[in-house]
Amino acid sequence: MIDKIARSAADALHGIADGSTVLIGGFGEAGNPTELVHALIDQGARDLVVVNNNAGNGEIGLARLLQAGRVRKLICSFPRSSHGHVFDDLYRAGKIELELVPQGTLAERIRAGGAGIPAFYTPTAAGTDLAVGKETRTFAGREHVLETAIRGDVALIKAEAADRWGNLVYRKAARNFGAVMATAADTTIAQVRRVVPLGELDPEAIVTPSIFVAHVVAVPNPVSERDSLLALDKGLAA
Amino acid sequence: MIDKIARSAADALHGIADGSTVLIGGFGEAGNPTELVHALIDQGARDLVVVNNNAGNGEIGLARLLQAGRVRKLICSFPRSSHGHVFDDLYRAGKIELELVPQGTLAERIRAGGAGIPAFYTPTAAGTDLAVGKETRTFAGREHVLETAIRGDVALIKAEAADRWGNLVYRKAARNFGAVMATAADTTIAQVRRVVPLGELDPEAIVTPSIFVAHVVAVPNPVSERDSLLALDKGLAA
Amino acid sequence: MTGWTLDQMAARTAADIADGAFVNLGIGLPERVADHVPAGREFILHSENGILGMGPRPAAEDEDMELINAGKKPVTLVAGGAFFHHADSFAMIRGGHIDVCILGAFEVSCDGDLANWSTGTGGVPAVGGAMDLAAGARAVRVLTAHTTKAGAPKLLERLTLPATGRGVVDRVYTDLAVLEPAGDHFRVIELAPGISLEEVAARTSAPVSLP
Amino acid sequence: MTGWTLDQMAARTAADIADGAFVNLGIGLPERVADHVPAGREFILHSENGILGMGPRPAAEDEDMELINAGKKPVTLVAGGAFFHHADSFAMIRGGHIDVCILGAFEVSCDGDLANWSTGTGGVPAVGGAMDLAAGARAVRVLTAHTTKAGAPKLLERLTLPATGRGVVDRVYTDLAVLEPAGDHFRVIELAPGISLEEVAARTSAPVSLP
Repeated sequence: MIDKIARSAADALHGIADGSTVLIGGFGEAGNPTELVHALIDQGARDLVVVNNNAGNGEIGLARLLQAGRVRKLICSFPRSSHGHVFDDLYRAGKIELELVPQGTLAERIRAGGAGIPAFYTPTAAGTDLAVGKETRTFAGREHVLETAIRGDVALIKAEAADRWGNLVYRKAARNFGAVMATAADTTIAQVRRVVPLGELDPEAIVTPSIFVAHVVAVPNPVSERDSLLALDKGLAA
Repeated sequence: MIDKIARSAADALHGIADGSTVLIGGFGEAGNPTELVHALIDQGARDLVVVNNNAGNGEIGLARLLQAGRVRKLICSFPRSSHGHVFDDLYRAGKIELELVPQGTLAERIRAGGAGIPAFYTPTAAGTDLAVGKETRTFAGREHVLETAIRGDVALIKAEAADRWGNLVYRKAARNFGAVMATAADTTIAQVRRVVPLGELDPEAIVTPSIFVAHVVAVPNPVSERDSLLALDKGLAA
Repeated sequence: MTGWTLDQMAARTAADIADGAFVNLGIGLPERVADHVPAGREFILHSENGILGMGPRPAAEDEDMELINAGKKPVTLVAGGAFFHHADSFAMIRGGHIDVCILGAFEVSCDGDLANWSTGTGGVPAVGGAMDLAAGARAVRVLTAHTTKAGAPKLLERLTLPATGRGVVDRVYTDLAVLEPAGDHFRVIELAPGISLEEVAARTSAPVSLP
Repeated sequence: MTGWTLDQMAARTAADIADGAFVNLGIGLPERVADHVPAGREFILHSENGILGMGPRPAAEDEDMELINAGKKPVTLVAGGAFFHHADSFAMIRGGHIDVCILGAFEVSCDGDLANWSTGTGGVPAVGGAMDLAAGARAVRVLTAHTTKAGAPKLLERLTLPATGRGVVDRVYTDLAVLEPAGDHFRVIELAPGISLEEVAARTSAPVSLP
């Protein structure tokens, strides 16, 4: 019987190798698989390449993974935030490599990785510093940039609910990068608030079909990043 | 107030020019916008380029449009069917141009057209007759074919329900090409069984957001292609 | 000489598919693999037209022409199934997410080339999703009679018909044997009961050998 | 010299947006355009992170950190709204489906180049969705103070900062005027009440002229 519900995050993350590329879902706090990232810290893999829209916030989740010195390179669109001191410090100290990618190009490169498209042309960034050194080509009189697919060894994402096959639904704007990243990794691991019986998810409303998901970890009450940042602010002010 | 519900199919299709490229949704009978295609026949546009997975069945819908001599060229993946005599006759008589495209490449070219991607590389068809004359390039040791986007002046699709903004949901496997084509035309026209009040469609389950739809035509009881084919068979047998 | 029946061929094919595999079955004989899922295993069937978790044909009164398979025949959806559009469906195929596809074939060459879309003899050409599956599925397997009805070999040194894909087939299931394209020959993995290597060789237009 | 207030600038920007338009509003001042939708019109707001039909900020007790805008602030969804993932969201942007985006700017040149992502002075670079919007929205408009706080012109003959996009801006709304990049100069479409062309010219580092 197919059953992708893992006994623990540790079980699900077992075997992630040093040097892996890890896709991490989320935009701001929404869709951030904080508990899986903490389990990745415990798991111990080093020298990681991380793909995320941002660069972590405060000192939980991705920020904590960075703080632990596990990330060699970050591929993201917006590594600045009000609580971005962990990444800022590493970057200024030259301790982390940054590949800055326009947000839509980042999403599309990941989508291409999942869809078997090795490369595509996009008008985004043509004529800008972010296209320097990239191959360009004119279509219909307009310059386009050749961009290549991004794939992960692992994707860590957060969804709302899953069944034992690994079908996923998300909640509101928490769908963001997770639903794309789920398609583009050798092993996709989803933390979910609820595990539901097979057949309960509406087949018309499933966002990530089972084929994309390897392991599901139930995290009924994930940490609130906002609360964590408020606590951090209070601590800093104290 | 935004209200995309057209008074009639004729109203919605007004102004389609001769020579237009028309994307027509559907796979087999599912998702076939038969009533809109009939309205296109009444509308009168000629010299059309039609994009559809198939080439029409029996003598309704796309087959009838072909029979009426309105289509200069068909772009499709599978122009053979048990009731495909209309296309067969035109093709054998040299009266219609055919561009044969692998089904997934067809879907992806349309998706690219809607997503602002002018061209992409795919492994599909590499080394086959369908890649002859196409640019190829090797990625990770494997040959890929460069494919270009397809866009339509108009897309005619069938969905299950719509609201006045033009949000669409489909039913079962009727989603197929329609949901992709909706994104890739200057003017997308959807026939739907039901028009529902704004806010009634679940925002988590909307497949085609309003941004892609120009006009909605209510067709509560669309013709059954299967019934039409059975009638045709009886007529032929009689 | 008898070899395996069609159902035995389908069962032999199914036996090589792992529990939980995502499987795409071509139209015709390959569809029969769904009737032979080994006890204790679950396969999840994918259909190109936007279905994952496809179930068997419904009773006549439950037929729904908006729930059809790639061959445009009515099917059902099992619990856990999902619907999606064509671009997403072929992203699954092209992106290497389908574990196994079982296809029919006109010809297979010993270097793994597959011909199953065009008989090259005029008429209306049609390709459908064959090339996408050949290029994208993680394992492309062929289920076919060993020879044509006229007795001509379908397993060849080189294709004579237009290719669907090059170097893509990793296993062939026929009424006589299970074989693997091995470059310059077919490696015979298993012979049907009562079938000799010589009988297979006589009906194959490429060298065959036991591993 | 006074010119338009921030709210008047936002209202003037909103006045040029058609009923039913799909609109993306940049973070900061552009967000204020949503407060000035002309009577009788509906705009549908798009947010890069997967929302169409974004509504205003919720009451504090209704804030939901899974319903946030591109600036990561809590928002609401209006009736008719929909959620989708990031690749679909940017397909809308890149594919030319957003009718209008209103962006802030560090600099705009008279040939329509936009700089709004990098001050080029070290620190952590960040681009977000700015380049995608600049390249993909059907109309890219800029809403900004006419000069920096220090009084330096933001409307220039040539950008001094790294570009977000080239030749993309079709209209600029400032506290002093509404202007259009016209190649070798800015065409002044409208002057704020009490503002003269000379005053605009004095604060613009490119030729300006009335149409």
